[in-house]
Amino acid sequence: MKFKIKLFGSTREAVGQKEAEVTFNHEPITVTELKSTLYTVYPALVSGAGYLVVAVNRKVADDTATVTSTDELALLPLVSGG
Amino acid sequence: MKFKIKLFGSTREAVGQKEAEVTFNHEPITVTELKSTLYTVYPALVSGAGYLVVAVNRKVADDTATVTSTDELALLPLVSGG
Amino acid sequence: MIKITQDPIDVSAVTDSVADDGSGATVLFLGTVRDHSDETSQVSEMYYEVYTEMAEAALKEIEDEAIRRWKLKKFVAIHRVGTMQVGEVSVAIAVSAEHRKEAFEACQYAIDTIKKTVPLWKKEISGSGSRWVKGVKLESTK
Amino acid sequence: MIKITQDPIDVSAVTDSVADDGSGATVLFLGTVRDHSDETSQVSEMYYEVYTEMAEAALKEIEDEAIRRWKLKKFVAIHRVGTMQVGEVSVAIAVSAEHRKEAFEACQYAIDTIKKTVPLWKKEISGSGSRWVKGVKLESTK
Repeated sequence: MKFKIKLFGSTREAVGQKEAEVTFNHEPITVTELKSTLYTVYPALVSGAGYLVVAVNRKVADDTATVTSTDELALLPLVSGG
Repeated sequence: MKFKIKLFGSTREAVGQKEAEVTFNHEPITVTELKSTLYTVYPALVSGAGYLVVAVNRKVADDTATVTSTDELALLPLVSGG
Repeated sequence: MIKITQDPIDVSAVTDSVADDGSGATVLFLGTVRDHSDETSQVSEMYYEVYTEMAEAALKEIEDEAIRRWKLKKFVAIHRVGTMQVGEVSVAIAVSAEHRKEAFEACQYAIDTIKKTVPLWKKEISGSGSRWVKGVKLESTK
Repeated sequence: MIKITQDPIDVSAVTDSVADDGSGATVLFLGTVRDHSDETSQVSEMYYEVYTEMAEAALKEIEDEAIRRWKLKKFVAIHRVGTMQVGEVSVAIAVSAEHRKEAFEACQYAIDTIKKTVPLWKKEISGSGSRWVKGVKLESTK
């Protein structure tokens, strides 16, 4: 299954794409699995790994949350609105 | 000497004048003396005596402050600006 | 800038007047005439009276203190007097500062202090009569 | 009312939109682009990026919580995205309430929470280059 992950800000710039894509041969997967695969496929993400947050269906998700390929996924760097 | 005292708000309404006037045969006088003479000459002020403040030259004055007939004097009821 | 005026307050002009390229935060406070109060269910208008010369001096002290204490970029406070209808602005305070914390604190300080140290009196007018609003004892600006 | 927009924010319209006959206090916060930052002495413009759908949901939660907690009469928050020049308004929040304490607290809550829970990113552009502003880890709105 293909998982598409939206990218924003410095993370989008580091990867050079608005969306990342990773493949798993099973689902659901945990957020932790999703993140480590992302870091393998996109080494540019590794430097920011400590502060990246995964959003699932527009909500911040814990590392233990599970996701499927139909969920809306996003990888969010440190926010600075206002 | 004549002392003129500006009146405002409920105090102005109670007295029915924008300015009170009291006479002393000496000066300076204390704020305490000024107030008690005002209450004698204008009995309408007595009911609010507990919360009236005297301003001398546009500053709040203590009861022990002394004033002369050339000072700008005002008797100020509870304020409610904003 | 501080002002006591009989005229309606131009809120946009107040906000615009504190714009500053070095400021990241602007806070505006507006006091408006409510259609009711704790004592009166249906207020129709409000009459404000002022001891102008003393009020201007007190407002100036609030301005100076706010600018000094919170290192404001700009400060504007305008209090209107006379008769105002429900919804009209009686007081407008705008401040700009580098960061939001200072802007909020300074603006709140200004309105809190205006209510204690500026000689202003308001009278509530309703269908059933009028009454001077119970206020607080005037405090020294010192 | 909450909104994410590419267009310049009409500050007068924001302020006017929270007017309410039952309100005695209106507080408006404006975040504006500064000509400098802690890291950059001369900022020329700022670029804001947003995860629109999630940002709208987070703003809506802030609105609901502010109205509920401080019994606000009205609440408006608009965040602009895209490229803005120094002095331009990036965010405007206006609230009206019966009394000033609630209005100040609710407005400050809204901007403090926007900075933590709304997915927005800003990039500072200066003569010497550009950099993403160091922010904070996104928090859940729950």
